[in-house]
Formats: sequence, C-alpha cells, structure tokens
Amino acid sequence: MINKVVSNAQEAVHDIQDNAVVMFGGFGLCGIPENCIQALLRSGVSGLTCISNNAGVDDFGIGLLLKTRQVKKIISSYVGENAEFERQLLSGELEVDLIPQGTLAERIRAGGAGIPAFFTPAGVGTEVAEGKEVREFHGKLYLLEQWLRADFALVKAWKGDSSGNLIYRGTARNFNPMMAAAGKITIAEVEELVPLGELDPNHIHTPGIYVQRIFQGQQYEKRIEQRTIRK
Amino acid sequence: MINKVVSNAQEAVHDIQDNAVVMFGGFGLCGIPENCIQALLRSGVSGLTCISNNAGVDDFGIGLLLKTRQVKKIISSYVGENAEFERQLLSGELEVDLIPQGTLAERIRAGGAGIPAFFTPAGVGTEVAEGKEVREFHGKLYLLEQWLRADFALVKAWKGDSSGNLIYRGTARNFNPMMAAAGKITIAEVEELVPLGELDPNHIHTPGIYVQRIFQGQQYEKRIEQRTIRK
Amino acid sequence: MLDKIGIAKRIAQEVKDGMYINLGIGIPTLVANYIPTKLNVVLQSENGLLGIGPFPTEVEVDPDLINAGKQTITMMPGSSLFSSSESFGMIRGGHVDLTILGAMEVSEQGDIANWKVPGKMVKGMGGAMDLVASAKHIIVAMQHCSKEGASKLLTQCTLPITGIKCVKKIVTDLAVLDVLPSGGFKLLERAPGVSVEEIRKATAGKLMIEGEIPEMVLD
Amino acid sequence: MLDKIGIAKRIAQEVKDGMYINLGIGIPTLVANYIPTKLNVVLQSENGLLGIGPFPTEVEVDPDLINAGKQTITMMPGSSLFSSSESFGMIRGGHVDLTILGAMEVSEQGDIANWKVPGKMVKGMGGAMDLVASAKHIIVAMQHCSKEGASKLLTQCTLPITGIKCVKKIVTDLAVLDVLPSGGFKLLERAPGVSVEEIRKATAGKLMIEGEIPEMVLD
Repeated sequence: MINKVVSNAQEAVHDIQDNAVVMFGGFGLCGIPENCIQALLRSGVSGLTCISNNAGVDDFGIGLLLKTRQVKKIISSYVGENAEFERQLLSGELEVDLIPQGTLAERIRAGGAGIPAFFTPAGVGTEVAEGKEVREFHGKLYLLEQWLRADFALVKAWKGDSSGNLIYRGTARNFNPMMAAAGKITIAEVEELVPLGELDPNHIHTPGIYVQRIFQGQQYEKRIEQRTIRK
Repeated sequence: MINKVVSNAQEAVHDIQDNAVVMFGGFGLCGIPENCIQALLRSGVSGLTCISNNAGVDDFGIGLLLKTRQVKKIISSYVGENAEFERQLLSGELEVDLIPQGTLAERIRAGGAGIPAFFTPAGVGTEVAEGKEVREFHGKLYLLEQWLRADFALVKAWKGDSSGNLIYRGTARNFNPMMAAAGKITIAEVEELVPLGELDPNHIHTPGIYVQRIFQGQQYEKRIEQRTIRK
Repeated sequence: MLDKIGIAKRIAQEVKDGMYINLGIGIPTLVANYIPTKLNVVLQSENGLLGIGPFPTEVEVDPDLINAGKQTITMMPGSSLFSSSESFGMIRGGHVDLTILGAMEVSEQGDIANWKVPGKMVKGMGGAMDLVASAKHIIVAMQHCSKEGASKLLTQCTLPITGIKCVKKIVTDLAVLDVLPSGGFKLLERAPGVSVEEIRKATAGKLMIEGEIPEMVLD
Repeated sequence: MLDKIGIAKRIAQEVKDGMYINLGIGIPTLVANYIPTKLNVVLQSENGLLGIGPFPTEVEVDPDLINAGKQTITMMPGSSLFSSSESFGMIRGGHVDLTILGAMEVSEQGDIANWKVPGKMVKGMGGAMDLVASAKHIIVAMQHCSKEGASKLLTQCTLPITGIKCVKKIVTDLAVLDVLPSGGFKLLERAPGVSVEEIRKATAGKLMIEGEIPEMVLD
C-alpha cells in the first residue's frame, strides 16, 4: 500500500494557493475539516472559492475564513446561519452561487466519477434553470447539470489508515465521500489514524485511491448548532 | 421499521410475470441470487429480459434459465462462458444487448437515483456510439446514455434485517447495490437474516428503503468459476 | 381555525403504514409527534439518515448525529446512514413515499414558492428543489393567508418558485384542499369552526366546492 | 524475441512507486509477478476491489473474493471493497494511474481493437471500453504479428475498435514503442536478438526510428 501520512494540517495544506477552488466536507458544522480550516486561517491564503453545502456560523467552520476575508466565492445550497456572510454578500465583497442540495451532491459525485454532465429534475421551471438545457425524458422535464471538481478537497473522517482509506461516523458522512473523489488533491483529516489492515475492507466508505494526504486531527470541538434535548 | 420478510424464494418471486424485465445481481457466479433463480426455474415464467453483467455458465446462474428457454433477451457486458447461450444467439432465439461494464453499472445507478441520462466517454468512436448523441466537454468526447430500470431486481447479500437493510461481503457486492435501487420491486435474498437493530447503521451498503421483500436463502452453492490456487 | 399543532395533527392523518417520509423544517417536523404509534413508518433526513428517532436525552447527545435542521437526534433500531449523494438519489429516484413541507405560496397548478423573498436575504434552497421535483406525494403545511390577510393560495405564485406542478395536497389553518391535476384547489375539509365562505374569501386561486364540506375530525 | 513472460517483465519496468494499476486478463495479469517488491503499488480489480493479493492457498479460497477474470484471489492489508458503479467511477474519474491490457490491433493514432472479431462469437466488451476511454496511461501487451505473420500495428484498425486515441505505449514480443500524440509508432527498444529491420517489416503502420535503438534490458 501507499503511505500518504503527513504530520499535521499545516503540512497538508501548505500548497493551497491564493484563488484555489477548495471543497469542504460537512453539513452545517457536522463532519467539517476543523483542523484544515484552522491551518488555512494561519496560512493566510486568500481569494478562495469554497464549495461547501453550508457556510458555517460566524465564529466556526467556513465562517472563520469569511471573517478574515479569505473567501472570494461560495458555492453552497444553504448559507443561512451567518451574519458576516450576509454583510459581505450585500456589500458585494462575496460572490455566491446557490445550488439545490441534491444537484450539488450529484455534481460533485459526477466530478469524481468522470461524468461531465447529467440530467436532473431539480429546479425545472425555476430561476435555477436559467441558461440551462431542458430536455424531456419519459414525459418529465429535466435540466442538464455539469460536474464540479476542485483543486483541493478537504474532508473529515472518523477513522483512516495510512493508505487513505476512510470510515465516517453517523451523519458526519454527508458530502465528504463525494468530495474526496472530486478533489485533484484530497486531504483527509481523521479523528483516529489506525494501522494499515485494521479497517475492515468491507466497511470502508472512501477507498484510499481518492486520498492524497492524511493526518490525525487534534482537539476536535465538534460544535453543535441546535442542541435539542428530550427530557 | 417496516417488516418486509417473506418466507421463501417462491413467495418472493410469485408475481414475476411473463415478459418481465428483471435485474440479477452478481459478477460471474459471485454474488448471484441463487435461490431466486431456482424459484424462477420452478415458476416457469418465460420471455424474461435479464439485465445482468454476465449470463452465468451452462449449468449455473442465469445459464439455467437459458437452458429452459425462459429468457428472451439479455442485457450484459460479457457473456463468454456459456455454450447454450452461443447456440441460442446464433440461431436467433435470443436477443443480446452488449453494454460496456462501467456504462451498465452507471445506467443502473442512474435508474435508481432518478437520473434519466448522463454523459460517459466509454464507447466513443465505436459501434456502441451508433445512434447516440455525442457531445464535447472540456475537450473530450462523451456519449449520452440513458438510465436502466427494471420491474424486478433480484439481489443477493450476506446479511440483512427485516426492514431490508443489506450488507454484502467481499467482491460479491458488485452490481447488487445499484440494482437494489433500480428495481420497481426489489427482492433481496440473504445468507443470514438478523434481528432488527443488529446491523451497524454505519456499515449498511443498501438502505432498506430500496428493498420490498427479503428472505433468508438456503443451500448456497457459491460455485467458483476459476479456482486458482497458490501452492 | 387550526394552530400549528392542529395542522400537524391533521397532516399526521395522511400518513399510511409502511411509508418512508421526509419532513421539512417547521410545522412538518411537528407531524412526527402525531403519527399513530401503531403505524410503521420511517423518517428520512436528507443529510444522510433513514430512521430518525426522538431527540436525545442529555447523555445521548452526539454531535455526529443531526437532522437536516441541524438538530441533535437519535436513531431508531434498523436505521441506516449514507452520503448526501445516496440520500438525494433516494429522493430523486422516487423512493421516498411522502414529502411534507412548508410554503409561502402555492398556485392552483400546484407550483410552490418557499425559498426566496425578493429584497430579503437569500439563504438558499437547501434540498427543497430536489424534494419537490421528485417526490411521489407532496403535502404542504401552511397558513392560508399572510399576516396582512392576503391569500397564499393563488392563481399564480408571485414569489420565485421552488418547483412546478408538484403539490398534491394542502393543509392550512382553515382547510384541507387537493390540488387537481387539471388545476384548481378542491376543498375537502373545513377547520373546526371555519365556514366555507371564510375559506372562499381567503382563497385567491380557483376554488372548487362540491356538495357538503365536512369539518375536520381531530382528536 | 520475447515470450509472454518476457513481455510481462518488460511492462513491469514501467510501473512506478505509488501507482494504482488495473491489469487486464492474459499477459497483463502476469505483470503483477514481476513488479519489484520495493515498489508500493495497488492493483485494482474492476469488479470491486483495491489491493489484490496473491492467489489463495487451498484453505484461503473464498468464493466471495474473485478478480475480474473470475479467479479466486486474496486481499492485501489496507484493501477496500466497493460496488461496480464506484469501481467504474474510479476508472472513469481518472483515479487509476495505469491500465495494462491486451489488444488484437493498435493503430498509429492509438486506437485499439480488442473485443470483437466479425464472424466469431461475440462475448462482449466487459470493462475494456470504459478502461480505454478513461485511463490516464495505457500500456498494451500484444504480439507484434498474427500467427499468419500479418502486422497488428496498423495505419488503421481493421477490427471493430474498443476505443480511439488512447494507447500510449505498446510492448510486443519484438519491441517497445510509444504512440505519438501526432500519430505514428516511435520505436524505443528492440527485444533481445531482434533487429530494427525485423521490426520495420513487422510494423504496417507508420514507424519512426531515431538514432540507435537500444536492446531491452531484462533480468
């Protein structure tokens, strides 16, 4: 097997340059690459195009990179929980491309799987359809959507091994597996880096072939957005 | 959860009618729905269109249904190991549609995932491209391919629970997960039917939503085509 | 007139045994509390879970387990976890039996608007466009009129739409209505104490009333 | 002149550390035996495995673990298993670094024919069309001429083709050649004891010979 272990987040993101297109795994704050985001804050890289289902909150997740003005453009399905985001958007400092969540997931999946375009029904008849080819199949209308790929994909997994095999946990899986496949360079941070051979091959969610660098992250905060408790 | 357990293969396939379109999981003889095939032999249903990566061997797998002339058409990527198949094909008794393996897998995946058509590079410039739309993306040519769906999908898993959640084993996974999603009625036969809650939700390959009927199969032969041994 | 809980209770009556259901944020989430326990149904969360359970107790809270509203949740026995592309494959492929979601406007053709108000901050459509474009059956939970008294059941939507010709049934604070395939709202039931005339006044789109309209029965 | 093992050995020299490789049936499968053990490479089996190990011992045989040639196999530590759609997503997405496969004909444009002979029983293309359409680097293992002595390195393929403009390198019993992006076979090495003149005679397509052509070095 091929050893892809790097020592830390800083080393992993060292060559992410200004104006790079970067995918960030996660849904809300669940399953986001916390260590890589911190390392990008420290690297000071700017002009990033971020592809992420959400934009974090004011003081966590991608919200941190917004605050430091490191982000030029966001490609997301829902960006609602972020006041600084709203300010930058209204002032024209930030570009936003909103995409239906399933279309976003499938465009990223298509990028990783070498499918340059596909038809989907989401958005037919809405402003999302503007400028897109519409075609009828079996009596229903569909839009042609194109793949999404990125210079870098930053994903977060529960367990991983030195060859880049990954297992996610719970709903922290979300966009991570498709992004892992759609990054030219995919960087995986894991809660636990285990010895090669310890992960059951039958349980692996992301085969190592998609991952170029892997490291064990530190001090995961795993912030909860809506702590909802039953008495 | 919803209980989808039926008592046996005969009950599971009872409403597969003449001329049905049926998907069969498996690669070669690995991961094929042995019990369902036996039940179809006994039911005597005829005129089947079989979607399966391969066509079995003379006396096992789909080869059994060929011998009894229950098959009208086969949609496969490779059908090489079968003398009776060859005879019926040359005599015009059997229709065959050959599809590149990755295109077959993706067309079935698209069927389950509601993607009516997608672009793929496989087959560009070959006879597979005849009659198909060719389009250039990012300097490369691609063919437009359409989804495949079936009246019934017959899949084989290692473990399953009463709500239809499935876990496959080894390379016996192959086409089974996509077919499970692409069948109008999906019938899963499993080596072991376990109590609800016993399968780790994080390890499930096929979520139960895709499965309409499940039963524990019997007397799996799991025949090996090429028994290759190291001394 | 129904309150939010009343709307949720009435929608819960539409749930049938064996259904896989996606519940949107807001009133639809409340529906889960009123589904008869004798029914076996499975709730889908589009961020990657089939089998949403109740909210966790303090000790059960797991940051890796949230629903599409980002709330902490638990899993039912027999749950399964999957990626976002698998989740929307499930939705797009028509495997989810029922989608319940909120709306700002519905047209008599079944168009729905629920994601964007011109002039206000746009938060994004999330999964709503995928859900409405693909669901086999869509029930909308909404207020019949705006706070200003303007009807939200219209001939045509005035807000940017989320999907076309997709809504099949509407439950409002005033009534239960079907959207007919040929267009128009067909009045099925009145909320307790609400007259047909009140519903007629509150409905801007084409309203069809046939015979006696019964009052809803809620427990 | 090289035998099959010689061709496999020579192709093994093209393998670099860190590569993910798909090996076709026949000579390509033999290549695995000659990859230097100091290299870390991973073999992909398109039926759903990364990390093919050696054939099993009698007791290790597992009917649920086969390669694309339907042979029983084992797994290396660090292997992963996946579905056919994931496997071809990997291939189509360009994640596999090297594909080695057999051919019946190759054209000077890099077109390959290896799946069908008119008049003979058609068995199907299996995964070959997907592999040749998407691989980043393709090496073909083949005989330079047919049993009747006809060249298989042609100006244009005469058999139905599997893919266009995809072959980058060819290793035959006589020579190692590059297919140039602008068209033409560029002779790189001669098999032991084979002259440039013999290769010239055996090559029907455009052959480019520059300077001294070294003899292959095999151990």
